[in-house]
Amino acid sequence: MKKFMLDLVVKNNKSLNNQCSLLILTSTEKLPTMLPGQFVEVRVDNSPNTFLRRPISINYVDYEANELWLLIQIVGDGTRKMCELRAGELVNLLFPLGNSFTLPEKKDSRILLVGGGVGVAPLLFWGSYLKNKGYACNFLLGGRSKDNLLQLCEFERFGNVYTTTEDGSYGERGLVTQHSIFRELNFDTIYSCGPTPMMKAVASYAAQINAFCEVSLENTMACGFGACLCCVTDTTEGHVCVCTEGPVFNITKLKW
Amino acid sequence: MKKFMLDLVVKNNKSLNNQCSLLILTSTEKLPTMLPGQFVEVRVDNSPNTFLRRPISINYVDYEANELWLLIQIVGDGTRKMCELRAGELVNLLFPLGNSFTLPEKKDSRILLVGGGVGVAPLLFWGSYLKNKGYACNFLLGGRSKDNLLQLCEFERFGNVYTTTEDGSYGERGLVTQHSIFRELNFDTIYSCGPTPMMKAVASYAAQINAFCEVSLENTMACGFGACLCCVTDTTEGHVCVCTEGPVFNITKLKW
Amino acid sequence: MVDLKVKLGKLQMKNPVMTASGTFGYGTEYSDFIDIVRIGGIIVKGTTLRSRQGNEYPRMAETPSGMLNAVGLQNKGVDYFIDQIYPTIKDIDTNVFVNVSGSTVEDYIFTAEKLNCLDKIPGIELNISCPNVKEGGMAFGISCLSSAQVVREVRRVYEGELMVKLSPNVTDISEIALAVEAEGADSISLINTLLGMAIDAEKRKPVLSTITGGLSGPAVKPIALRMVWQVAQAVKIPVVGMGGIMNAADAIEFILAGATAIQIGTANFIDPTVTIKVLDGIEDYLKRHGYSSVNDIIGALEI
Amino acid sequence: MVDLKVKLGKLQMKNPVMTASGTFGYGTEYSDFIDIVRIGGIIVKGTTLRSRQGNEYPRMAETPSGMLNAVGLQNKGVDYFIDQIYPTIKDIDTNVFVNVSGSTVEDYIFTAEKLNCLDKIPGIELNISCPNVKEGGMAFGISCLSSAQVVREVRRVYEGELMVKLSPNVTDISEIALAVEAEGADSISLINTLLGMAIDAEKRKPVLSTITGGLSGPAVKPIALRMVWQVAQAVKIPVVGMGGIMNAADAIEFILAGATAIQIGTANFIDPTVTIKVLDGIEDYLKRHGYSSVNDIIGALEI
Ligand SMILES: Cc1cc2nc3c(=O)[nH]c(=O)nc-3n(C[C@H](O)[C@H](O)[C@H](O)COP(=O)(O)OP(=O)(O)OC[C@H]3O[C@@H](n4cnc5c(N)ncnc54)[C@H](O)[C@@H]3O)c2cc1C
Ligand SMILES: Cc1cc2nc3c(=O)[nH]c(=O)nc-3n(C[C@H](O)[C@H](O)[C@H](O)COP(=O)(O)OP(=O)(O)OC[C@H]3O[C@@H](n4cnc5c(N)ncnc54)[C@H](O)[C@@H]3O)c2cc1C
Ligand SMILES: Cc1cc2nc3c(=O)[nH]c(=O)nc-3n(C[C@H](O)[C@H](O)[C@H](O)COP(=O)(O)O)c2cc1C
Ligand SMILES: Cc1cc2nc3c(=O)[nH]c(=O)nc-3n(C[C@H](O)[C@H](O)[C@H](O)COP(=O)(O)O)c2cc1C
Ligand code: FES
Ligand code: FES
Repeated sequence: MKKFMLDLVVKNNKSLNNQCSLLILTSTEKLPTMLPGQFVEVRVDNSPNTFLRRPISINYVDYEANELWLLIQIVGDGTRKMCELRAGELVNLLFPLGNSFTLPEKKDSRILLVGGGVGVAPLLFWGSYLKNKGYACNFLLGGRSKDNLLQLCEFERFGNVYTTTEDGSYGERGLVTQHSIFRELNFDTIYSCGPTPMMKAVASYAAQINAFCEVSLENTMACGFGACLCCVTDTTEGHVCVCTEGPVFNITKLKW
Repeated sequence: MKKFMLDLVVKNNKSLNNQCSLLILTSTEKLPTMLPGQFVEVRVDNSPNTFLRRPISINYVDYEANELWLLIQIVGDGTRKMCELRAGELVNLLFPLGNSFTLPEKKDSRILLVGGGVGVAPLLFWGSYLKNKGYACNFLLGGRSKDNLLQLCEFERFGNVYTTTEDGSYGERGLVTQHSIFRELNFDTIYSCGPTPMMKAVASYAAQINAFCEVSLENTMACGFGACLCCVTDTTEGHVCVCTEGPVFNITKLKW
Repeated sequence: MVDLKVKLGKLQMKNPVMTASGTFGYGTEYSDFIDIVRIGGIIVKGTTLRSRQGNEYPRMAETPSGMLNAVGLQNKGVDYFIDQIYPTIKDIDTNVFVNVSGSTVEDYIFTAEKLNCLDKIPGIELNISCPNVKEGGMAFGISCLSSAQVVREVRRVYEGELMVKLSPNVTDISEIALAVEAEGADSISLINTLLGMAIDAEKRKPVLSTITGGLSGPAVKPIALRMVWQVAQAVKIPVVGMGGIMNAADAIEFILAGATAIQIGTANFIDPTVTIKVLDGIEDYLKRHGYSSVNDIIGALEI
Repeated sequence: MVDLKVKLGKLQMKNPVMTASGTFGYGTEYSDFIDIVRIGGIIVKGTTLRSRQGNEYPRMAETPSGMLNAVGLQNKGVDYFIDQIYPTIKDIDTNVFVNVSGSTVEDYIFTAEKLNCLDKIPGIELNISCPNVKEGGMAFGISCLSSAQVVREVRRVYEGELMVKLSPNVTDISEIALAVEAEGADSISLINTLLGMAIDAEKRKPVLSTITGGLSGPAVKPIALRMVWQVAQAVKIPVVGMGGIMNAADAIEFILAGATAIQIGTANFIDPTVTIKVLDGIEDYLKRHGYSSVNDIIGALEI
């Protein structure tokens, strides 16, 4: 898939809670095709403490509106600057990068997408894609509290949404893996993105029930396109780069 | 004179030509007293290539309006960022720094203030101060072309204004030192700020006619308040710091 | 038209812009972004005799105007390079150098010997300066004796352009440069990364799995520039300068300091088209200043 | 209440935050901005036996996340210090150290001997690492033999806290640290500036009058942190860490790496109140992490 370096235009930047924003980018040209699970590398300008680009998942692509969505959580200077971008400003991206989620084998697979915190980002694009291809999905989204559950309305457009919060302020109380849905429904295909402990718990459940399971990993990246070898994770095939052979991995390949 | 580190508020930022802006700062507190010839050290935020502060002359102080004026010419990233500041934004200053111009000995001194390019900056404040104290001043302002003659209207409030441009697009054609005023009027007190070659020419003329003459020097500064010893100039007393013993020097002290 | 051609020893280069080992993959990683054939020389990844897994992660830490890496020469070994990679890159119409590393002198010799047979690899860059491996690497590059020994032995078996890459983690880099020049190096490249460290104060742990790593990027440019200048004063063979080059002005500074060619490393990660911008910028500089050839400004610093 | 007191050899310090020589004048330059008495220790300007004019200008170049300086120890000599400066600063209620430099071993000895008589100067910092003077300075600090010699001779005549400041421009800094420890240094401070260079590409000239200068600021922090960690592992005497500290997190990284105290240099130029912010930030860190004393985190890096 051809990679591009482009200046996109900020169309809208909407704060979702005091930590997260939805950055909607567009371009005068038609956006290239992207796949769910892929990410972009954002160049953060005007930020003395941000030397390298920042990897951000593709949250959603609206080809009709020519929009690329990024869901961003502020954790440091780079993400803060992104959340401060104003409509009309330009932002330089390298994209699309990385691999993508794998389509389920059967049309009638019982599919679950599990996201935690800002890790829900790539699942929206993946859910929309699955729905488009005629798959039915369930989303299980978790957060510390109601405020941390992001884009619920968006997810509802593409499937059933189940939620947990650690403080019980919305949905079931507890961690995603404790949700009652696991006792009620029998999934054979699970995709997950979120904090590593959460993904590990999901992966271990999936392994137990022998479900097909892919997770989307994070790693410290210098380039994002396979040139630096900084972003390796340990797999059954040795060290591989998360930015090119991932970010999406089948759990059978990981040494979890 | 007590030095302060304060966040001031941008009240207005007016572009004067494609290279220069007038930055008007204010504060909710009363601004401290400053003297003509002194400068400020501006912290430039959001600029990856600007590690140190930038020294900028005090262009004018309007105590009634509680305004501090800075006249800024874009030469690099730091000055560019200053020119991009918007009303309402904060800018952190160390000030007031350095010494100041010396009052003429006699009330009826024949005073000339010679400025070139953005070097006119401190002369406005000094001219207003002199007028306030009952002195009559003449301003001789030079630039490459009409566009480079800054704040002419402001200067006219405080004395007679004479101008030269190198291309003859305004005032007399040539360098400031070639202006006919030198043949017509007999000055005994000259102050100058601008490009070093210009100040050297003014200084050599002043020396010839035995006039009292002060010039305002620039230098590469790391601190601006006497701590680093990076900003020395060679004087009859050896290396002295331009930021504390200057920026204003009597030409008899300089090794020009 | 200004002339951008430079000579590295016997080797003619179409221009002085090269890419630094370990930052440009095998070149092909960048072909979506630029026409890599325009680059004067590509130095591919650090290659060792046997396959290496490299270090554990985390391998990277961002630092003020720079980064630390602890990749540790992950590569599949020289045989894999020859069998699998070489066929895919040998027709790239520019000078492709292989960066060679080893834990023992024998490693270097055997690897160089194997590469000696490759028609389309005009030279190797001998990496005696990698700070990210437990054995060998930088250990060779920090003493004159061992630097000289590696170069002497490799020179015996390698006939192409032999560029030797020096470590900046030394008291006197000119001394080492003179030692490798004396043993027959055709050119000298510098600097490799400076040994650095990052700590996560909140976690009270080193950021890198290896505790220390190699510092690169604009943060090191003043040090690199000083070393290139010192080495260029000391030796007669061409010097290839690098360390923190982000744009054409940086590249020109290195050339003025005495570098015949320059390498760009970390900057490629932030702007994968930077090599072409630097190339165009050098040409523009030469035109603006009325030079007809880049050779006119090599070492042209006015003191 | 957390305890910020640390001990440097026999010397009790109210807290580990010190200011680096050559960046804090004689302290009084900062008294408009902060209550300098809150600082744990102030190291005043580099002082030499005889008055020095320092280098010609330009003496400064800004670099990515740092700066080069070539001040060259401008000062009025130790006698002037004793007669004119000492009376004005002796009642500042904190530890004031004098940074001592010289071109010959005798210079160091005579200067130290004179300072030995000053009641209110509890210690000196022996600068064997200044890169900005033609003779002496760094030359001493880059070899074990000469470092040891200076320290040995000064130790004979100086009874107060003897801190020795090391140069980072060496292959193996631990070796030098061990050498000065063996000669009776009470503590070791590091790093002094790294030798660097800046070039004005448009003018084709070096930016500094001295061509090369000393690099400081956040750019060097990863290198400084690595060296402090290496030295703290090697020696038993206290280590004082510096190099690019801009905020409390940076300071804590150095303390975790093994520094008993830290010095802040270049950051003072950008924020003259930074010392107090770092002090408050260290206290806040200790509280947040449940430590009762800063001593609990010295060298507490978990490997
Ligand atoms: C493939 C991929 C996709 C990602 N997608 C998204 C996304 O859609 N939305 C989003 O908000 N973030 C996403 N991230 C994480 C994002 O890249 C980091 O949060 C960002 O780089 C932090 O930059 P900063 O300058 O704000 O913080 P920094 O100042 O760099 O770091 C602040 C703190 O966050 C920690 N940190 C830095 N990078 C990471 C990281 N990658 N993971 C966890 N902690 C980190 C640091 O250790 C530090 O403590 C993704 C990361 C990867 C690798
Ligand atoms: C006491 C004093 C008062 C000053 N008053 C004013 C003022 O009122 N208005 C104003 O616009 N400027 C003034 N200056 C100059 C101003 O400080 C510099 O233009 C500014 O620091 C440049 O910063 P930058 O980041 O934009 O450019 P940089 O990126 O730092 O430099 C860009 C180019 O300008 C050159 N340069 C940098 N600093 C100077 C300098 N001090 N003098 C000449 N060339 C320089 C550099 O060599 C480089 O080529 C003053 C300087 C001093 C010392
Ligand atoms: C991620 C990374 C990997 C590197 N790998 C190698 C290597 O394998 N061999 C080598 O000689 N240098 C290696 N280097 C050093 C660079 O080639 C170069 O010497 C250094 O980064 C300085 O240049 P720069 O500041 O332009 O990056 C590596 C640098 C980085 C950042
Ligand atoms: C302008 C300037 C002058 C300095 N003068 C001295 C000096 O006289 N003696 C000395 O030992 N170190 C001197 N140094 C080095 C500092 O004390 C310190 O070791 C170095 O700057 C690293 O710390 P920093 O990055 O916090 O500045 C000087 C540094 C600067 C920037
Ligand atoms: S981030 Fe560079 S190879 Fe993955
Ligand atoms: S700028 Fe630091 S002493 Fe003048």
